[in-house]
Amino acid sequence: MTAVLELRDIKVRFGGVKAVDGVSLALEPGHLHALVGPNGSGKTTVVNTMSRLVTPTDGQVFLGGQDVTAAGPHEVYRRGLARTFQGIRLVEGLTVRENVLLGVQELPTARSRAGRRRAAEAADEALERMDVHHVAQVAPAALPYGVQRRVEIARAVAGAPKILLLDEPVAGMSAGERQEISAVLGRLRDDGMTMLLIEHDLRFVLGLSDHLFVLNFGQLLAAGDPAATAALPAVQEAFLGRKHVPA
Amino acid sequence: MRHRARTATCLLAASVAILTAACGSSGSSGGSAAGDVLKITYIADTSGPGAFYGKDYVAGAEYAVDQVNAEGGVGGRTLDLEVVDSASDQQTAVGAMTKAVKSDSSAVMYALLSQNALAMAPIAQRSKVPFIVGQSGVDGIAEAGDYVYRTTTSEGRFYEAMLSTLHDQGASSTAILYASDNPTAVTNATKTIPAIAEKLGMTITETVPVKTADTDYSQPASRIADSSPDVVADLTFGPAVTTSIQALREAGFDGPLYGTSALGAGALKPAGAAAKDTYYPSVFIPSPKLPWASGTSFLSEYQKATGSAPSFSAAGGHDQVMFLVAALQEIGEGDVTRESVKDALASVAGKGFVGATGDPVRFVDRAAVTPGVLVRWDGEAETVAPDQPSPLLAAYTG
Amino acid sequence: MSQQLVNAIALGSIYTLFSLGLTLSWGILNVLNLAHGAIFTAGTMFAFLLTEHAAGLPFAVVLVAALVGSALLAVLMEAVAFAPIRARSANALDAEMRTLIASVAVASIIVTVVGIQSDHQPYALPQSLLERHRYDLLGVHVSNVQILVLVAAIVLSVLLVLFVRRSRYGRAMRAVAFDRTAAGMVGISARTLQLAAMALSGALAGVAGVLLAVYLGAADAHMGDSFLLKAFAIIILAGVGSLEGAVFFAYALALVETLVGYYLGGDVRDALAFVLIVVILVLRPQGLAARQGWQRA
Amino acid sequence: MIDWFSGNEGYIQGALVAALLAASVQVALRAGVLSFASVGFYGVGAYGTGYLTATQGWGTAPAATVVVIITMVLSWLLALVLARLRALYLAMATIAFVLLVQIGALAWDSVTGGPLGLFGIPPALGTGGVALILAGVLAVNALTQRGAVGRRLLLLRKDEALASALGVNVRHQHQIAFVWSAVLGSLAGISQASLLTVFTPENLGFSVMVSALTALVVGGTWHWSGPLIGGVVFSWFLSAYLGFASDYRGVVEGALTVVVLVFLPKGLAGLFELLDPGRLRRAAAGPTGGPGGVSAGVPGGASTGQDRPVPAQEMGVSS
Repeated sequence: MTAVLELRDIKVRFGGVKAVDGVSLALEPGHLHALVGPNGSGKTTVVNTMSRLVTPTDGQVFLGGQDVTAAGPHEVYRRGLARTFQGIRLVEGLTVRENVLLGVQELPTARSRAGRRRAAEAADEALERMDVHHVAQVAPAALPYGVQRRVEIARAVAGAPKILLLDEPVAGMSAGERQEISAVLGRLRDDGMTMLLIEHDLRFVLGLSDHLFVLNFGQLLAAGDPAATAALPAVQEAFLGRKHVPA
Repeated sequence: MRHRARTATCLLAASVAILTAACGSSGSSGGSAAGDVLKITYIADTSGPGAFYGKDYVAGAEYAVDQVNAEGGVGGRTLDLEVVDSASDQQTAVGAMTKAVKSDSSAVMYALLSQNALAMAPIAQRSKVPFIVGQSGVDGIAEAGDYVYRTTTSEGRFYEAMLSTLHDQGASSTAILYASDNPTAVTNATKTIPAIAEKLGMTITETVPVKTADTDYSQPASRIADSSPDVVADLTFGPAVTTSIQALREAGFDGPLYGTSALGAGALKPAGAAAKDTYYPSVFIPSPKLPWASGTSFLSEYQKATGSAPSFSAAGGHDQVMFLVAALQEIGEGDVTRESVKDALASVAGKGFVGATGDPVRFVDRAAVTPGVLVRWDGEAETVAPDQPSPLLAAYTG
Repeated sequence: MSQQLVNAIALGSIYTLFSLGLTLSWGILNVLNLAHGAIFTAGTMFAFLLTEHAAGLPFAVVLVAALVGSALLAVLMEAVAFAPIRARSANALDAEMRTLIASVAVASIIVTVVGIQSDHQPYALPQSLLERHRYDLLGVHVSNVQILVLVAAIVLSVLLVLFVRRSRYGRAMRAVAFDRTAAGMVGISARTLQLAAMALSGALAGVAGVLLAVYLGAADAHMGDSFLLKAFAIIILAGVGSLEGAVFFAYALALVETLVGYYLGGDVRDALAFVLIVVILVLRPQGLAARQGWQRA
Repeated sequence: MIDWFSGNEGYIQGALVAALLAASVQVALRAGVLSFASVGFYGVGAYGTGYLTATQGWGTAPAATVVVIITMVLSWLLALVLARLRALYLAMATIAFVLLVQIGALAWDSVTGGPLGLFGIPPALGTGGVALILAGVLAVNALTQRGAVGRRLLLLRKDEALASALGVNVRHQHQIAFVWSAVLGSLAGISQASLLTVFTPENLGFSVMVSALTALVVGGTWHWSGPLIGGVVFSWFLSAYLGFASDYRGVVEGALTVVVLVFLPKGLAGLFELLDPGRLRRAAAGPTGGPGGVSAGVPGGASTGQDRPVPAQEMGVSS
């Protein structure tokens, strides 16, 4: 079984800082993966490398078996890699529905008149799927944070991606809102969506993910079954923040 | 609802086009003014950077109109001078011009910026409106057609006499500093002066271009001073006049300077003593030593009437009006139309008229030829330069 | 040749004074302040009016008065235009564009007023304010005004660099230049810091204006414009916010311009600054002297 | 009506060209490109047409066609060169480009007529022709203000990283906007040369950039009608009706601009929007439209009004 997305020995340097230092990982179809690590461990850089916003200093990125290291972010999106960002990034000035339409309108399939109609249908379907169709005509800024996050996820899934990267989707959320998002992610997994969830809170991903990657100081500290990986002393140490020994 | 908004948008955009296109084709008869009052539109830069000169042009024109009206007008008609401010702005000037040609004005006048005059002249010609331009540095204006006249002599024509005077005083070499973004200065620096110098057997030691907006003249000044010329042409404008003169002095050049009439009208005052021995030609200066009688009598009468001495701009404005008045006298009791004014202007241009800048002011190719005067700045005031040929412009008598 | 060097040093000193103020406002406030040239011109007008109405004042007094006047004008501009616009702009692109236009608008107001005030004619500070002397040193002409300009440029840039390096305000300003939310960390409100930066920037413009008016012998309402564009070239060469870089490249540009002007002619010299802007921006957008590429976005 | 029009024709022509020029800046800006390059191409358009018609004796139509093609090629090349620059840096580079065009116009005597400029350019287009061009441009801009293209443009100027993560080829879109902007600038130049019959280096340069941008912002940066409104206000009303205060025109323009910038973020076009009931309904649901950004990242988080959209390169460092 080929990985949906694979990183091979990725290194990213900003000026003199090594943000990511030799990370290799593979995402399996239909699984919900979690990438955890303390603040500053390089999680977002890994996601940005996957979505091609960041070009690695060294290493390769494969999407569906094809080398996309040199591709642009818009190209990997068109090939089925969707993502959300750490902060809410809904476009002010557009309604919720128009925001979700952004997720489909740039796809090659949306070029024709019929394609545009199908795209609109896909957007409406995504709105329903994330249970935000009742606020379709509303300006997103007026909505509660949790709902805004679901609109973003709707936008990301509207284009029927093969893989979905979520960068700290529950950061700054109340317990109730976390629960809500957690349920949404569970439903997506049940539908067979391959996902990578970035999170700094280890506990949140434990019950949710199928596969855990732990990142520290730009390197992969551990990977594997969530519960077993989390129990490793090195992982515990990294998260409780006593002594930092780069592995 | 969205769809309707889009349609409305298109309709609105399209209607802009149709409206303006439909109206654009309409013409106007143009005003032929017969009767007691004869309207003239005077477009002038009375605000903005040109205002310093523009206001004087208007003052001179208004003075002339008042004089004529006080004596009962011309051909039984009184003159009504409508002054429109073109704000030293090309678009405003063109706007004022199109408005004026559609009005009932018998003639339109403009003074000052050649940039604006160049854009206005073709409109006058197309609309068949007599258009009398005052000061303007470039030659192309009167070429627009038979409705367009220029009442000041182009400055370059005075240069030969100016240089000969300096040559007679012992200058055998000259350097040239000029504003390369000013058409008049470019022509004079690269064509007029070299030709004259060759004729007189003067050598040109350096020709250095600068830009009006330049802020540092020490380097061009050094280049000029290093070439040790006897005299230096300073063809710059605005604050650059002071700056360049000071830089030339600081770079070690102590000889006489000469240049454009932009040196006049107070431009040398800030430079003060540093500018001592600067020469420039002018069509007029307010000096009782002016070598033609119509100029000195204009000076004293203007001074009497307004309480202040007329600048060369005021004399220019006065002469624009007097040119038209001469044409109206030619028409006499006859019908005044734009066409008859044009024909009368042509006739006057053939004979010349009495103006503050010459007696007579004559025309070659619809551009004025006046005697001119060489001015010298002695460090404190401008005077008529001693020992100058009179008239300054040899072609004036010939 | 050595005469050219003297000329270049004097020109570089004026460039320095002008560019320092501009790089402050760009580096700290993210304002491409196109009114900097107008404030510079206003400085000359303050000095001119002062000498007209109170003849006989010593040069130092006139200079300080122009400095204070220009600083106040800059603060007024920040308070009335820039700050409200920033507060109402939702994102960076919007704020940058709108403050840029506001600065143009303010420049238009200032230049118009100075133009009316001066009858749109050149105006000059009285000769008596600072008697000009010319010295011949080994065949090279040096004037006392050139020396004054150089000394002022050196003293003010050293003071400014020390201020930015050593003082609490200076550190806060530097912090803000790298991270826009950092002002609060140093215990100074962003508001105060912005006003201080504009005051400093305006003061430098005022001093530069008066010195230039004395150096050139005359001023007019539009004299700031050409400096503005030279200063942009300098700032871009140096990297936005780099004071030391601005000083270095002010002299470097003046030297290169002088040499190019001498050997290749005026048109090439005029184009030089603009070609440099485009080339540097394209090849190395962070400037030649800057430490890292934080400005590029 | 017709008399009134013909009396004002000169001002109307000024307004039409100003509107075209403002629109040229607008089309770049609404894709998030702060570029003044179109003002340089205004010069290319005017000089190109002037040279081909007045000096070479071509007809205006073929001359204009060739000039627009040249503009497209040159602007595409320039877009490639400037591709990496954004915001103030792009603004700066394009200002330099415009000034280089002006210097070139002064120096390239044989084509541009040097400081004297070109005159005797045949007035072939006329007010109606230019109005048609403007109407066409405004119609295209109006149609692309909404719908899929409008959404893409909004996304582009508000969040480039998000746009690319949603499949928009940002660089390509910017280049298209850049070229379209240059073409509009060129059309403005062609129109100006044809209407005025003269074009000189003084018609170019910094002040032209300033007027284009000012007209746009006062008229309304984000609405298709903004350039038209700005052009009419600045090049027509202020030229024709300022009268006794014309010495203070710079003050009036400047003050008007600042007031609009501070109090009317959507420009004068925003005033009309207030009258549109459809807008009001949407506004009631929350703030919409206008030059906003992405909504605040963290609820209750500090928004200083100056946070930049985080450049892609920096995101990794902060995680």
